[in-house]
Amino acid sequence: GEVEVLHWWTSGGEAKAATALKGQMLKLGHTWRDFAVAGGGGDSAMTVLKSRVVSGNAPAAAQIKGPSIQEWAREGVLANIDDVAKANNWDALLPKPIADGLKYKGSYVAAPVNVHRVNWIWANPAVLAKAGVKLPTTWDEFFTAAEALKKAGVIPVAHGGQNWQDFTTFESVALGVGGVDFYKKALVQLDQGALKSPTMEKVLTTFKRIKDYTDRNAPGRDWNLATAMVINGQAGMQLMGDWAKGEFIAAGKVPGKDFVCAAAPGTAQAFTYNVDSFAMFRIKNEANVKAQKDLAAALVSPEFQEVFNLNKGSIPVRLNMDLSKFDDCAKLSANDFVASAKSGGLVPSIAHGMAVPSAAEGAIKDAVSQFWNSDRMSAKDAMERIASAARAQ
Amino acid sequence: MKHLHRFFLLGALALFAGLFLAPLYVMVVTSLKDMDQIRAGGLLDLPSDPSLAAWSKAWSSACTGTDCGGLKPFFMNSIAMVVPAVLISTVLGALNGYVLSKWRFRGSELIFGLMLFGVFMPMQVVLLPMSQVLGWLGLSTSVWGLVLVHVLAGLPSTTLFFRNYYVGLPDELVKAAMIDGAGFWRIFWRIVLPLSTPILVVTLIWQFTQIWNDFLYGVVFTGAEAKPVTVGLNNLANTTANVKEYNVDMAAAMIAALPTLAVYIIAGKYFVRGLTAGAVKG
Amino acid sequence: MTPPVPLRVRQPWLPRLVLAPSFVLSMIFIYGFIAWNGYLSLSASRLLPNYEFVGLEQYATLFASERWWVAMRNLGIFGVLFIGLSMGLGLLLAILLDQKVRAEGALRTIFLYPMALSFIVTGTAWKWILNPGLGLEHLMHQWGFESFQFDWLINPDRAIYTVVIAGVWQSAGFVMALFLAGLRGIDDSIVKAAQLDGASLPRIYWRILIPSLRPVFFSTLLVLSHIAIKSFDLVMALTAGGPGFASDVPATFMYTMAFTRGQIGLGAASATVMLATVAAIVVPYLYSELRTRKPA
Amino acid sequence: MGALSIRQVRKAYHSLEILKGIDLEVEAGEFLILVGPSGCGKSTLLAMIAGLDHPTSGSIHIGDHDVTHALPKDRDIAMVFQSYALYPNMTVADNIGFALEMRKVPRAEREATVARVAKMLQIEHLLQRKPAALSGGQRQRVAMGRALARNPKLFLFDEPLSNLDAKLRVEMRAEIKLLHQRTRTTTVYVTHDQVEAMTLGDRIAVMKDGQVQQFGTPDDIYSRPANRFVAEFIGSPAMNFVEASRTGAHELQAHGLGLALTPTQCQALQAHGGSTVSYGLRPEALRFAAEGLPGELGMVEPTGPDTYALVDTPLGRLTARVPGKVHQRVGERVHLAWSPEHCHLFDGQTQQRIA
Amino acid sequence: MGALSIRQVRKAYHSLEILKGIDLEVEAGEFLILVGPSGCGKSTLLAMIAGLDHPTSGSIHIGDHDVTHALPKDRDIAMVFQSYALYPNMTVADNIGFALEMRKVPRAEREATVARVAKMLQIEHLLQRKPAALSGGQRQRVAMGRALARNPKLFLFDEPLSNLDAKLRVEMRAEIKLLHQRTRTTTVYVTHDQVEAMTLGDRIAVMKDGQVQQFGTPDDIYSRPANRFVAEFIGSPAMNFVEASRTGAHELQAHGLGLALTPTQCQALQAHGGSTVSYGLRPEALRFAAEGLPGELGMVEPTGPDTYALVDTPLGRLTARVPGKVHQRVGERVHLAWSPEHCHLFDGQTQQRIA
Ligand SMILES: Nc1ncnc2c1ncn2[C@@H]1O[C@H](COP(=O)(O)OP(=O)(O)OP(=O)(O)O)[C@@H](O)[C@H]1O
Ligand SMILES: Nc1ncnc2c1ncn2[C@@H]1O[C@H](COP(=O)(O)OP(=O)(O)OP(=O)(O)O)[C@@H](O)[C@H]1O
Ligand SMILES: [Mg+2]
Ligand SMILES: [Mg+2]
Repeated sequence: GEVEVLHWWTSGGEAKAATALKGQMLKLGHTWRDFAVAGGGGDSAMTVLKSRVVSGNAPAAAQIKGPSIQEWAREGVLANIDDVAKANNWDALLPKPIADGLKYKGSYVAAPVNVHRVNWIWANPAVLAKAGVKLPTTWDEFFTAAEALKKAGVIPVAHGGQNWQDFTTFESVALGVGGVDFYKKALVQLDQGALKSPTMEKVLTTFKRIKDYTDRNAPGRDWNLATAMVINGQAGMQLMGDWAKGEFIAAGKVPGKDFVCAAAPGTAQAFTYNVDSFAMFRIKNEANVKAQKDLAAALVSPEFQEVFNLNKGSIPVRLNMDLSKFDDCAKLSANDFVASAKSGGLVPSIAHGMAVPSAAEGAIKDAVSQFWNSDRMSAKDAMERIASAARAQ
Repeated sequence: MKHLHRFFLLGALALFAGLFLAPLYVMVVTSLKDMDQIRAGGLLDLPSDPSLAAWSKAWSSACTGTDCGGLKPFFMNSIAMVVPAVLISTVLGALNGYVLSKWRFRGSELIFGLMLFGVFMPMQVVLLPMSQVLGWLGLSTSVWGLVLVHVLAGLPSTTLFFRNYYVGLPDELVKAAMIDGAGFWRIFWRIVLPLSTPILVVTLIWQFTQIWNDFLYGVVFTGAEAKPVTVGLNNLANTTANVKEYNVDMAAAMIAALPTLAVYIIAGKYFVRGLTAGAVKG
Repeated sequence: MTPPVPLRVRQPWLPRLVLAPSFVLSMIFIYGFIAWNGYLSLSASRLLPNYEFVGLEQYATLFASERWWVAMRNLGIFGVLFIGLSMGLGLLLAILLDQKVRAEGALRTIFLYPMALSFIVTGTAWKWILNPGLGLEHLMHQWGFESFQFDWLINPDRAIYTVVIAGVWQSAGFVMALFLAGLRGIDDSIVKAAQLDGASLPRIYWRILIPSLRPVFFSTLLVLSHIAIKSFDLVMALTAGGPGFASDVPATFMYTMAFTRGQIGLGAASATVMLATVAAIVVPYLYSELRTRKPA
Repeated sequence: MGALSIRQVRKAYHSLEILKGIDLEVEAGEFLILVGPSGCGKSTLLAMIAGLDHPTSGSIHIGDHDVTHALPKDRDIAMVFQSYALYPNMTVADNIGFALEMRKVPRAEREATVARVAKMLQIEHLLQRKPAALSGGQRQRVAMGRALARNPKLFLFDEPLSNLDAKLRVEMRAEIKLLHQRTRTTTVYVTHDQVEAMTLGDRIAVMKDGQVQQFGTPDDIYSRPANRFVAEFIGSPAMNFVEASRTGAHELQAHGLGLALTPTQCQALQAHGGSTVSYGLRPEALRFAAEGLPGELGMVEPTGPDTYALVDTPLGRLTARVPGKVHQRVGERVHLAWSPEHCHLFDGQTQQRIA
Repeated sequence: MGALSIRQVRKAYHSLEILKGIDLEVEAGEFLILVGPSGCGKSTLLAMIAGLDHPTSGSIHIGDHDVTHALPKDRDIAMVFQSYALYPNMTVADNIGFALEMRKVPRAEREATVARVAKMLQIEHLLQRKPAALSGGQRQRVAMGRALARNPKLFLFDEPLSNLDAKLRVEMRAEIKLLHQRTRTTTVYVTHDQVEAMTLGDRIAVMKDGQVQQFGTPDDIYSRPANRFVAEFIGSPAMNFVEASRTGAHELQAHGLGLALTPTQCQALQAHGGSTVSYGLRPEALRFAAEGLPGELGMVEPTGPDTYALVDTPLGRLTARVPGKVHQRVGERVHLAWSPEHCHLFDGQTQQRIA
């Protein structure tokens, strides 16, 4: 059969990962129709997907994650893949919060491929050494380090001024400054009290302080270019999810030596996850359905999980995998994943569409981004806006 | 005195020409540089070691997603789509203009007005309904679906162009031909069409640039195999390894722009002439 | 005796038949879709169209949305500046070119070529030129003007003006072509008459030629205003509505809501408002146009 | 039964009535002139004869056929337009042959006809040119050639000479006349130039506001105009009019001066009611004399063979057409004389001819 | 020293010589007509007088000033263009007042002038209209008004009447003439209509191919044309020519028939060389007679006051202008007679007038 897969994995590390998947499917005797739509963190891809679904011509699988899976499922366009899940024992293999995210009304409709940790900080050790600082673990340390880096004449924080990147940074700050419970209350449950609390104000103030340590050319910059700034020593640190590692690796850098990683300041006990998954769409052709199921199975298979995550920088979504081929960052991530799952520190990433429905997410993202970019808006104003944005449905 | 005048005139024109050319210049120059020189800055510097490497990479080997075929396949898709779309929309526009100017009937002006409003439709509005319709027709993701979309989107403007031009052709020509015994089609074919060269040029150029440059319809209404060059360019430019290859991006952009640029450079004269001949009323 | 002339009435059906396909298609394409969109704007559609009727709720949300008003304000700023500057520059270029310049053909092509390029193509170059760290500002710094500042692209209050610059760059040449065509269409003897009446060249342009271009002004205004209202790829390629949503315009707002936010109902509502705006401008024009062009 | 009968033809656009019941009978071989001021409906009537438009009511017959609703191509007519309407994209030869081609005449025969027509009009050397490369007079000839190639039942001309300069107009007028004398095809010719009307027509229909004012031979129209409009419209310089009032059954007075009348005129006047009369005198009826109506010479326009003299008299400004030259100077006192039989009388109210 | 002198003016575009040395002297207050066929360079000469173009060589003087290279605005000239060249964006009042405004005439004075001119031309009710809303004749008047407002040294008219229909042309012609009689402004008037030339001009310059053929009063031009071209160009219908050969010192023969001459003509002929002579007769010189040159009546063109008769004679086809009507029918035998003093003789080679 033939699988048409809509995704926006077009950049270096991602593309390699996608190629790995393609290889697997070809091995199973299926045809792979690559439907990559680059740009805008999947915005264009969503447009295409919608029109394809409306025209009754959905692709077999599309890169969809988080609450969006339920939203799509609610529209009645996703296929039930319980049989694949049962055969491969997904319930046992996947952590519960993640497995729940892939189900609609108790049935699997999507297959996960990886777990990203979003609350990371990346740094170039050579640059840090030059400025005489070490990788910060609290926000106070972070700002001290940033000040030192600035003195040393490098850009302290590499940032790409796109609204999702602003939002990613915000989320890490919220988790680090406010703690897990605050994060859950404010950014998962959208509790108005939490959103208007003094904690929130402190989060916002801290968040805005970071901007002083970014460069003026940030607006519109892609995240991987920001990463490249760390790689080539133009910048010291970057707050970014673990996909950034893929860029370091692709550039031939060695973790621990050429670059270092740590949980974002103040978030060592917590883990904001971003699970990439493929939602399976209802399609008609029998052979293609077969291929689709094979794709779902393949996505969760240990071989693919290993190859893929090695390339992508994330960790396998399967528990209990052999991580010997993975690097230190990944191992740290995997440990924290298990630990925080137990401690309750495992939280969905709001910036990556894992926590709240897309409308609310978008509205909050707008408010955060506006605050980041405006020189006139006070933290209080921003708080009000975010709170009212959270009411959007 | 007179020379001073002339001097300022030419100076102003040269200045504007420079400003207008700047983006193109940047694109061309950058596409010929290597990455080292680009990183060194100097936006306006000439390439120290001009090479077409970036061009050939953009054309045939740059990667997007899992494909590494460069822009070439996209380019071919565009051609396959542009040619029928331009021809069909132009022919229909010419026929509509002919009827609306020379064979008016009760209500034809109203029809013209209704059609004309389509010129002003924001294109995003039609994305979803169009998908639905294409789905019903079984044309979604095929080149023909996209051709249909472009024909529909272009029809109001082509009709407007031809109608305004034909209004300026003397009615007596049609009357004389009627008396000579020619009918509707023969008058069109033998008399009206041969007189349409200026407006044909304008319409063809206009439609060609519109359709060739379209991105939104191209990305939305095509499947994996039929994506036009703008989509290819977008994917390519937004696909980045750890180092953004500006030279390849610019080369790709130039390749995507080449056909329309060529058309304007070669036929720009006729475009302006055609505008003078009747597309603008004034 | 010649055979009797066949008594056939005119064939009113043929022209109608020829027009019919285009007419039917446009009716579906334009008005069918407008209706469909209008209906969606009254529905609860989110990720995909659905037909649950919610009345004017989406409009209430729309008008309560700050982002929408930013978009509208931006459209205002952009519209006025873009139209004004394009017309001004286009007219200036047309007048300069009208002075029997030798290189007219080449210059015309130079001014016209931006029309040929899509912003998907030139957006990259523009972003680069406008980016303070890479483009013009950087260049000026390299040339020793350290204090030169041009950071509009990243300044939320200024970002929309960069869109204006790029828009003018793209459209001014076309406006020039329209005006040039208009100028060339004016009877030569009018200029001669004005010379005899004692008017200097600038005065001839100011008092006679430019006012005579009134009809061209109107058609140009119409073309430009619809470009302004529809401008989408310009904004997308240059700022994507950013920083934040500081340079959003209604077209990008609609797109974002309907396609990336899963709020199709809201997007449809904004599209309806856009269409109403367009109609408010265009319908009176079309009406007068079609009235005055009655067969003489 | 005539070659062309127009019966009670009316035409209205929306509520506006352009033609208000036209009746005309044209005999086979006749040359009919339609003349009248701009906007009076001449072209509209011609379009209806050609089948390019259709009457609101009434009927049109060509020969024995009612063609009121027939298509232009089925009427077997040829038409020459004011703007010539030459097909700019075709050569002269193709222009002339187009109608034959449309009627599926074999190529050889077509070429022979084109050659014959071109010879007749002396445009053989132009056959391969495009209309844009022709002078006005040449274009006019091609337009005629296009009509002649067909040998139709009916020729229609819509002001074919009005775009030509004075000199050429005179030449082409003679050519059209000769052509008609040769072919004797029934012809309807529209003009608003009264000299053309007079010189070309076998009969003339003078129109005004969608109505035929007078339909008769040129001599009728010139010598016995049916009403004041016709009298004024035909003739250049135009007829002089003096508004007179009746002072007796057959006496007329204007500005205190009595106006002489012939006995026939007196009778006609007597038989007629009305209190005011327009007293008309053509310029050529006036001559300079030693005594008569006194006046002052206001302006002199020598045209060569004649001179127009404008004389300010107690009766108003009168134009006289004097053979040869005028030797008096502007401002001089002169006397005008005329014989009463040359005057025309029209009712002051109805404007209809009295005598 | 005249009001306008044109001295040895030549004009060439690239290698093409359009004007080949023009010499004209115009007196103050004179009405000069430039007449000639299309393309002979009339407009070019006018443009050079106006300063819109400059001669290749030669000079132009207005009054005492050499203005050959002066700017148009410094020449104090007003011009009426063939296309009228009204400013489409301005009202009639603004059109008329524009030149004054450019010359910084105070507003009140300007308005008074506009009102005066409008009154003179009877266009007061049109002052607030735009040119697009005027009829042809009204536009023509506005164009004149624009010129009149200025009270310039020199008026130039470039075929101002050629766009009008016959009727209006006659009226406007009279108005222009009256105007000139009133203002006495030196005027140069271009036309290719010979009736206009004859009726309007104090003096006429007949041009052909960039050269002045004859420069004289209308009477000169009509009665004593300097060469065959002038004789043929002026007069409608055109002069009849018979190609004759000399059979003796003062005897002419054509087609075997002897042609009668007056003693003066004989003398002139005798003094002249050359073997062939063009023998010209104006149509009005010919009359029907009981005997004379026999011929067959080929065509009759009644114009009202006169009739043109085309007669095929052994000398070729001759046109006669007959007062009133012609009673003979086409095809009938007629005889033409004329008195020898009405004939014109031109050299067969050089085409110059002999007598
Ligand atoms: N399609 C139409 N709709 C409305 N009115 C019309 C139409 N065609 C002609 N008319 C009007 O009919 C009247 C007669 O027009 P027509 O063209 O027959 O005049 P004409 O006698 O040929 O004048 P001219 O000498 O100027 O050619 C005019 O007043 C004109 O405005
Ligand atoms: N700018 C120019 N370049 C070349 N030739 C020209 C130019 N202007 C005029 N001519 C030529 O000069 C000749 C005289 O032109 P001009 O306009 O003076 O003629 P005219 O006597 O006014 O004719 P008309 O009666 O048609 O107006 C024509 O043959 C014309 O083609
Ligand atoms: Mg007419
Ligand atoms: Mg001229």
